[in-house]
Formats: sequence, C-alpha cells, structure tokens
Amino acid sequence: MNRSRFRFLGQGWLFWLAVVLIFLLAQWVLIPRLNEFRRTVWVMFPCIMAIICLGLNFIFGFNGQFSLGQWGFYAIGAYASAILTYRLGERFSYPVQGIVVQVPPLLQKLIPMAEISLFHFDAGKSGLLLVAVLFGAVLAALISLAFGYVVLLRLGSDYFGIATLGFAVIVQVLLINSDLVIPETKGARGMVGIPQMTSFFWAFLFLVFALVVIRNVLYSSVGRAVVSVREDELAAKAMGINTLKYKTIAFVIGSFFAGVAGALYAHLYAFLSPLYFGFQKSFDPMIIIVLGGLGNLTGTLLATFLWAITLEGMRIWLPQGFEAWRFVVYPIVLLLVMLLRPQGLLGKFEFGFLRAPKWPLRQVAAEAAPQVAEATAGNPEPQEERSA
Amino acid sequence: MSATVERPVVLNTEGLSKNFGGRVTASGYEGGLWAVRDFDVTVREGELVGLIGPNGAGKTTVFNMISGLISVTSGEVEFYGKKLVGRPAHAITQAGIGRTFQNIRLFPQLSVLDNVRIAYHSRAGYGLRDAIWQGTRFARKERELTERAQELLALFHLQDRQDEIGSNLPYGEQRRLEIARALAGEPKLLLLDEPAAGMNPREVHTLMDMIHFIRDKFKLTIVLIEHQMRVVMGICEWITVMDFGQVIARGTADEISNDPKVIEAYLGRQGRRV
Amino acid sequence: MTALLEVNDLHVFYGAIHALQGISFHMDEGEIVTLIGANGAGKSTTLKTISGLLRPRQGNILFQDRDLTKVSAPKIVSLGIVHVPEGRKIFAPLTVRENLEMGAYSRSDAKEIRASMQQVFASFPRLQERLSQPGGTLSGGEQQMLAMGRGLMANPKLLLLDEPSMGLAPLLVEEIFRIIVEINAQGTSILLVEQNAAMALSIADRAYVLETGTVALEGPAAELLENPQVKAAYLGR
Amino acid sequence: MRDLPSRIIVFFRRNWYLAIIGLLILLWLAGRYRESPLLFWQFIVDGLRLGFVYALIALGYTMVYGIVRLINFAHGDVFMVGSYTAYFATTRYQWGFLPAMALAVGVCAFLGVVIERVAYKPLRDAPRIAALITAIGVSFFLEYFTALDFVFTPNFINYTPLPLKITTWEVRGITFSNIMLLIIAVTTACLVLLWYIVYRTKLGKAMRAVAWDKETALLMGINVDLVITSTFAIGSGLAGIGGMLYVLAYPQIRTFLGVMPGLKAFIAAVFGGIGSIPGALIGSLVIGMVEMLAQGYLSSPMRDAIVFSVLIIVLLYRPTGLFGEAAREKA
Repeated sequence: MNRSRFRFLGQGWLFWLAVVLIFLLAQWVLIPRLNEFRRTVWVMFPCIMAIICLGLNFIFGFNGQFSLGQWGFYAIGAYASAILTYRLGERFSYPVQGIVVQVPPLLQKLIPMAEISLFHFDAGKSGLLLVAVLFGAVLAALISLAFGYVVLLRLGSDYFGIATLGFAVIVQVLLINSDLVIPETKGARGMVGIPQMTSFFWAFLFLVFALVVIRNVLYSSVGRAVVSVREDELAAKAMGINTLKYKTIAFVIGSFFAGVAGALYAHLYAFLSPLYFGFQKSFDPMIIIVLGGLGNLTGTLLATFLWAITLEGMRIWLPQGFEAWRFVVYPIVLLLVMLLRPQGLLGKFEFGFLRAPKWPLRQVAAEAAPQVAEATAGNPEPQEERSA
Repeated sequence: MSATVERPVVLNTEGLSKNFGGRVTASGYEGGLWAVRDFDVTVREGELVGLIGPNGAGKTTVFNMISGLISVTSGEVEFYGKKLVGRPAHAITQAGIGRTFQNIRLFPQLSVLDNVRIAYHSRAGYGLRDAIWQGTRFARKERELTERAQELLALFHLQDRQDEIGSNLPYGEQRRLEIARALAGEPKLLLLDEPAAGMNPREVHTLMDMIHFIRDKFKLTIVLIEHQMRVVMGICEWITVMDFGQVIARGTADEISNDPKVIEAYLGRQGRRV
Repeated sequence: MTALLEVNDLHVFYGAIHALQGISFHMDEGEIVTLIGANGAGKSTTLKTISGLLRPRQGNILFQDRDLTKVSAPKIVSLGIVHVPEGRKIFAPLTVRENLEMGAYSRSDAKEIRASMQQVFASFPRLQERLSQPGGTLSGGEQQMLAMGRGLMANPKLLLLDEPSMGLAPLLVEEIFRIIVEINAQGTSILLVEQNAAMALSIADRAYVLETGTVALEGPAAELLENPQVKAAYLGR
Repeated sequence: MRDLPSRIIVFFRRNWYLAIIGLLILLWLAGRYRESPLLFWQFIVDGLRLGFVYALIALGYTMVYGIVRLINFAHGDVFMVGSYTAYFATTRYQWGFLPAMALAVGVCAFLGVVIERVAYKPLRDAPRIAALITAIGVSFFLEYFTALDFVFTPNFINYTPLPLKITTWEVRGITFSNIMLLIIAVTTACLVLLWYIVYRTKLGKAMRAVAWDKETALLMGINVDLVITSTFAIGSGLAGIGGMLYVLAYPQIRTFLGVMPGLKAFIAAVFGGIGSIPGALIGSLVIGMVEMLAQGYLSSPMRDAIVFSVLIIVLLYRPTGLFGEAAREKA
C-alpha cells in the first residue's frame, strides 16, 4: 500500500549513487591533480555558482519572476557571514583526527594520495561555517521577504527586473559605504582576513542540499502552485492559488540559496570586495540559467560548470598575450549558443531523479459525463486572444 | 417555476459597476469608460442562468469582478449572503466559486494531471515543510490528491491523457479539461465563459448535455456566458441580456426572444432566425 | 477564363501539428467563396497561408497565375490580396484616420488614397464621424467596420475576411454581411471564413467545408445550405 | 493636467507616509539651500546639462523597447562608440564640429543596424529572454573588443583639443558654458524632429503600428523588418549625438564610458514611462538633477543608490512610470 512512498525514494537511488561517485571521483582523483587556483575556479567556485543559479532558476525559470537582484542577496549572504566569522574569529578550532587508512602501494599509483583520512576535520571550524552559512542565508531570506513583500505586490515582469537590479546596485553602494557603520568591512577597499573554511566537501554538500530541496519542493503541491504562477497567473488565481504568497515563497527560497552561496564564497576566497558585487556581474546567474534552459535543473548544473570552465579555461587556452581576448570570445560564444539553442543547452531533458515523478495510469470506474463530439480531433488551431 | 422561490440565493449582485481608465477625484469617478454599469442579478441554488450579449457588452467583466480577478469600482457581490467585494481572487475561489475562461486558459506547459492537481492545491493537506522533507504524510496526501484528480479526469474521459501536455490536446479536450479543473476546486457556483465558443452545433448539443450532467452530479449552480441566443435558449432557466455594459432585459428564454428592446438593440428584425 | 486564386494541395504545420493536410480550392473573379468548418478545421490557417503569414511545407497558391508561396507578406498585399484578421486587430493607439492610412501603406499616390478613403466612408459612414478617435475606443461593431475599411484602403482585388461576425450582436452581423455583399458588387472578390455558417452560405456563391485540415465537401452555397450533412453539423437545424 | 493639483492632494492623503518622507527630504534640501543657494542652483544647472544628454540615450531605449519589447543593454556601448568616433574625427582628422557629429550619427546608426540584424533579428520568435542575453553579450563584446590594444586601447583618453572653444560665463554666480547651451539646443531639436517623425510621417505611424501588433502590420503591407531596423538606426543615431555631446561636457574617454550613462538613461526612460517621448525627456531631467544633488550633497557612489531608490519608489506608485500608459487591467 505504501508503493507511492517507495516511488519517491525508489527513483532516487541512482541519483544518490551518482552524488557519492561524483564526490569521490572529484575528491580523490580530480582535485589532487589540480593546482590551488584551478581547484578553486574550476571545481569549488562553480559549485557555489550553481547554488545561486539553482535559486535564481527557481525564481525565474519556475516561478516566472524576472529577477536581476540575485547578486544583491549573494552579497548580503557573503558580507553577513564574513562579519560573523571575522568577529568570532580563530577562537573556534577543535581539530578531530579520525581513522587514517593507509593505502596499499598498488592503489597509490591510481590515487595520488598517500593516505585517506576519514573523519579528519575541524569540528569547531565546521560548526562555525555552518552557523555562518545559516546566518548569511537567513539574513538574505529575511531581507528578500521584506523587499519582495513591497515590490512583488505591485510590479510585474520587466519592471520587477528593473527594481531588483536597482536593489543589487543599492546593496553594492551600501557595501562601499559600509565601513561607516561596520569598520571591519573596510568599505571600498575590501574586507580581508575572513577565515578560509569552505572546502570542496562543504561546497558540494550545500549544492546537493540546494538541489534536493528545490527538487522536492518543485514536485509537490507547493511547487505546482509556484509553477502555475509562471504558466498563467490569472488562471492560477482562479484556481484558488494565492499567487502573491507563492511568488514570495519562490523569491525567498531563491534568495536563501543566494545567501548560502554568498557565505560559501566569502569563506572560499577569504576576501570580499564591493567591486565584485557590481551590476554587470549580476547578469552572470541570469546568463547561466538561460544557457542551461529555464526551468531545467540538470541544465543549470551543466551550464554552470561549462561556463566557469570555459571562462577561466580561456586564461590557459588562449595564446600568450591574448588574455584580453577572453571577454571578446566569451560574448561570441554566448551569442552563438543563444542563436543555435535559444531554449537552452538541454531543452527539456532532465536527469532521472530531477524529473517530475510520473503516476501510473489508473482506470477508474466512474459514471462518465456525456462525451463532447470530437469533430476537431487532431489539430487545435492556436486560439486567438479575444477580449470582451 | 414556483419552486425556485424557496431555494436559497447563491449569488446576488447589486449595482455592480466597473470603470476603466477613469480617475478618482474628490467627487467620485471622472472620465474613463464604464464597462459595466449597475449590474444586478440574483441566482438561486441549482439554477442555470445565461448571460448574453455581443462582445464588449461587459459579460466577461462581470465574471471577472465576481471572481475577484479585477477590482470592482462600485456595487456589491454577495455569495450565500457573504460579501465578496475586496476579497482576493483565490479566497473567492476557495469560498466556492469556480470558473472557466473564454479563450481557454490552461497551464500550457504542464501535464493534464498537474493542471487538475493545481486546482486541488488548497486541499492538499501539507505544507512547505512536508514537501521538503517528503515524509509519510506527504506521500499519503499526495497519493490521495492524485487519485482524486484521476477520478475527475476519468469522468471527463481524460484519464489516458494524464501525462500529455495541456496545450497539445485538441480543442474539445482542452475545453473539457478546463471544466474538470474548475470542478476540482469543489465549487458551489460555476461560472462558464462561452463554453461553446468555436464549437459546431452538434458539439454544442453534447456540451449542453454535459453541463446538465455536471450540475446534477456536483449539485452546482451555473452561470454561463454566451453570445449566440440559440445556445442558451434550450438550457437556461433565466437569461440576462447585456449591451454596452448595461442590462437591457431579463427573463425566461421566451420572454427574452419576444422583448421588443432586445429585438431592437440586439437581435434585429430577423434576429430570431439566426 | 483562368481562376483568380487557385490553391493546390496545401500542407501546413504548426511545429509538429499537421494543420492543413492537402487543401485544394479555387475561386473566380467576382465571386464570394466561403470556407466553413469547426474550430481547428484549418480555416484561419488557410487564410494566413494565403496572405503569407505562414509558409506551406507542400503545395502552391496561384494568384492570377503567380505562385505566392515564396512571396513575402507585404508584397502579397501590393499584389492585391488583403487579409482582414480574426478579432479585428485594430491598432488601438492609432486614430481611425491613421488606421486607415496604414491600410494604404503599400500605395503611394496621395490623390487615389484620398479617393479610396471617400469610398470607405461611403460604405462605413460611422467611421467618418470618429476619424480622430483612437481605434481602441471604438465599439466592437465599429472596430469590425474599421478593420474592413482598413483592408479596403489597399484597393484589393481579393479580400480575405476571417470571422467578421465574431462576437457581434445579431443586428450588427446583418449589417456587416450587407456591406460584404456591397463590396463584392463593386468588383472585389471575397474569400470568407465564418463560424456562422448559415449567414455565410446565404451570401456566398460557392462554399467549401473543411474538416481536420482537408476539404470534406464543396459546391454551390445554395446546395450546401440544403445538404443534410451540413445542416446537422453546421447549421443546427 | 487641469486637475493635477487635486490629484496630487488625493495621492498624498492616501499615502501620508510618503508625504512625511518627502517633507523631510524637502526640509533637508531647504537646509542645504540656506547654507548656500548658489551651490544648490549650480547643482541644478549641472543636473540639467547631464539630463539633456541622458535624454538622447533614453530616447533610443524607449523607441527600441516600445517596438520590440527588448531592453537593449548594448545601447550604452553604442553611445560609447559615438564618443570615440567624435573624438577621432575632430582630433586626429581635424574634422569640424558638424561633420564629426554627422559621422558619429552615421557610425552609430550603422552599428545599431548591424547589432539588430546579427543579434536580435534571428531571435525575434525565440523567448524574449534569449534576446536579452544576446543584448548583454553584445554589450560585453563592444566593451572588451574596443578595449583591445589595436582598437581603442583600454586607457583613458583626454579629449584635447576640443573642437570648439569653451566659453563660460556667470549669471549671478552660477556658471554656464556654451557647451551646456549647445547640449540643450541639440537635444531639443532632436526631440522635435523625433516627435515629427513618429507622429507625422508614414514611417512613424508604421512604427507605432508595428509596436502594437507586428502580425497585423505585416497584413497591411508594412515591411516590419525594415521598420524595426529604422527604429534601431534612429535610436542609435541619437545615441551617437549623445556620445559626442557627453564627451564635450565630460572630456575623458574610455571604452567602459557607456555603462553608467547607459544605465542611468535607461532608468530615466523607465522613470518617465518607457515608450513615451516626453517621458524620456522629463525622466532624464529629473534623474540628472537628482544625481547631481546626491553627488554634491552626499557622495559620488551614493548617487547611484539614490537614483535607483527614487526609481523604485516611483515604480511602486506608478508601475509604468510617470507618463507610461496605465497598465491595462487584463483578464
């Protein structure tokens, strides 16, 4: 009788297997082969970017709210968590050494690590990072709730985009002037001395967390209400859905993850500058989710990594002296992708677990309503909009 | 029709008016266009009422005001004695008024099943936390609501289509799906906006049978908009005729088709022939 | 005499949907021909294909022996085919006069355009009273008149009318149909698509019945009016 | 317009908290005014100068948005190309003022047309967001391509010598310059010309028809592609003039020069009501003055925040801007 429950978990095993495999491969095969810089920009930073993009896709791709303000919430998450850890500082450090497994010499040839240590982590710092991420994310969510309540209530489509872009610019300006209130941000000069605590493990963990939460919400009644707003807001209202509430929910969830990403970012680079949170950069998440396909989770993940690898990879691949060409080539690539695949890289394809669960057809013995004759079987002509 | 007198009033509007583009000044509304002016109607339980008139007469505007999709300039709507004006659209739907749209408004990229399940949303019985956690409560409630949706689809011969995308259905099935979706909200009053639009007379005939059927099965009161006289003549107990935002006549089908005002303004000399 | 318009084996797709599945018909100069059929049968699609908004995947359209399938929509207008779309599609922010001027966009002789405008006013005197009013403020019937007047401003040889009676009071429908006959009497051929099959058949010379993208029946309008199949499906009597 | 005062009273009676905030700001400004009326008026005059330049850019945004519903993010960079064209024409090739302006208009109009054909036209039937992304892409391309060493180089260029001699004079202590008068005159002339084109010529009427309904415009025999291309050409040409005037007033050139004025002009267009010609002018003047006051009395970075705050507040109470058509209540 509990078949439907098992359906939800049942489809997931492949996903969880993939998650574990990808993690192990990245942790023990990929990362040791990359230098510090490439490890950061090719692996850890894209994980963080993917979190913010998943959040934005939830807002724009699934809920249909054209938001350019994601970058502002990202900045809020980053600064809030950085200030927190900066103040609490180095006092928190409780290293825990776990079981150390000596790898046999044969395996050492395959895995370029002498030993694999399980449970080797710093409990204090991990706890501090969790608290910091939560703090940044919740603050971003709260501010988005207030901002969303005022703005979502009255503005639609492009105007909402402009207002949110304005929000991002205002946040940046406030950060530039923030040293008047909070001296340690150092305003325009940038904040230094943030404890570097984001490891691949944490970035990946939060990415999976974001993915699963968004996926679970999406394929529930709440998610259907969120999507119905994108599909046809008026019809959604007529179906008894409080569209304002679900717009707010989507906006807050999306901003929450922007805050998570911001906190991880702050503790990855250990340096924050208001310049990084400028309005031109704020288009990046929007570009990524459109490349990956609006309303496509798999596409967002793929596009984020492709985007980061291409953009940073060009530093290496372009011949000497052509570094300045990076941002000449990038828009051309962008243009070509848009012209060739305006629907996004993956179109409608989703990886198994991220696809909507299907329900078996059920034959119901019900008294049936009189059949409306099907003289029109086959091809609906697109209905012209009529107004009365 | 003496029995109707005792039945309780479902819907009652008084002086319902809508002004587009006018401005509020200290002394009321100025300028603008009155899409609907002083619309009064009383609908009793179990009735099937027709609202007819040419395009632009304000019929759909009346529906939009009753269902809360546009604001009301002045006047009052009462539903089982409760005042509706000023309440948001979703609250009005949840109170028991369902509707369809003239130019079918499905959720175009969602499956047929999801189209109906969205309408069950307010009765889903779980919230955001259950959705994220996906526990037993979620699984149970989700199964219940899906099964109810499937039953409703079966009633409209759509059960095999549940995974189809809404906008890929042929026209007739889209109409049926939209009515099924409106019924999922368990309304007491159903507003149908030109359900027969784009159908040939044979299809209209079956549609009317269907409307009778759902009224009896779901114990509904129905108000429907139509601009062809012929369609409503056969099935509506009461008819209200609108033109230029105002009610020009009301009565039974027979009374309407012989009303000189209606003939002059709407039907024309040979109008009854059409 | 060669036909004014000849449509041969037209196939049109909307994405994957096969909307027209081999439609063929013809019309002679001076005729009123009507296409009737249920919603989704392909009537509007046929008109849109003739006027160049949609491209057929197969088949051709000959207008005075010239193939239209590769001709752009604006060029088709200058050849003398004007399509008055379903739902009137008035340019709401433009005044009535500007709407009419847009109808004559493909012509450049100011004097002749003025003459055409006078002709339109003769058919639709109500438009003259509202010349400087924005098109969007007209009533439904007036908008239909404006849409037809705007079409006539291009001085067409062939007028394609899509659902001119849609949503109008029966009283107005009669007036519109009277004007259609009048326009035809002045020498413009008319291809009429109508939901109101009874009215359409009563003024047309010949008619084609479309079903699911094909021609199911054809013949003189008077004959179809008496055809039992047509009666049952489209006339409702 | 006759009942404007009564409408304002009704508005503030309903939104009393806005009235209080407005009053506080006015009081604060009054305090600053008392300190030095001269400074205040100087800021206003500078703001007007800036506003008139913004107006030229804002018109391009407004026209393009009106006709294809696209926020043309590359517009600010077209403006930048106009600045460089004017600079090279007048300094390196010794062209006169008017020929240089004509060249800037020509180059920018051509650039606008190329951008439209390459990046926007192929996406006209795609989702709107795809064209927006290509717009951002084109913007990046123009900024970084022109910054390459063999194009304009990434360095600042000081615009010397200017093609005309700057004369300044003081009226009651407030400094005016002939550049300012030039800007006002040219912008006004462009506005009148544009108004004439849009409301009195066949092309302009066709633009409005296309803006309303492209498919029906096609049915009228209007060459929609040509009309859209002309719109881009006119809008970009105006940006070319704007680019030239801007560097005359602020003679420092860089390839990122178009970004902020582009954004501000866009805000101004939205503020005034996108799609409206007088709206673009009024919006630009207000934004220019607010910006100069904010910069003068607060700080340079603060002005961006203030401008955006003003925009958001206006949008909240007039969701389509000051002169935008009221949103159609659609059902």
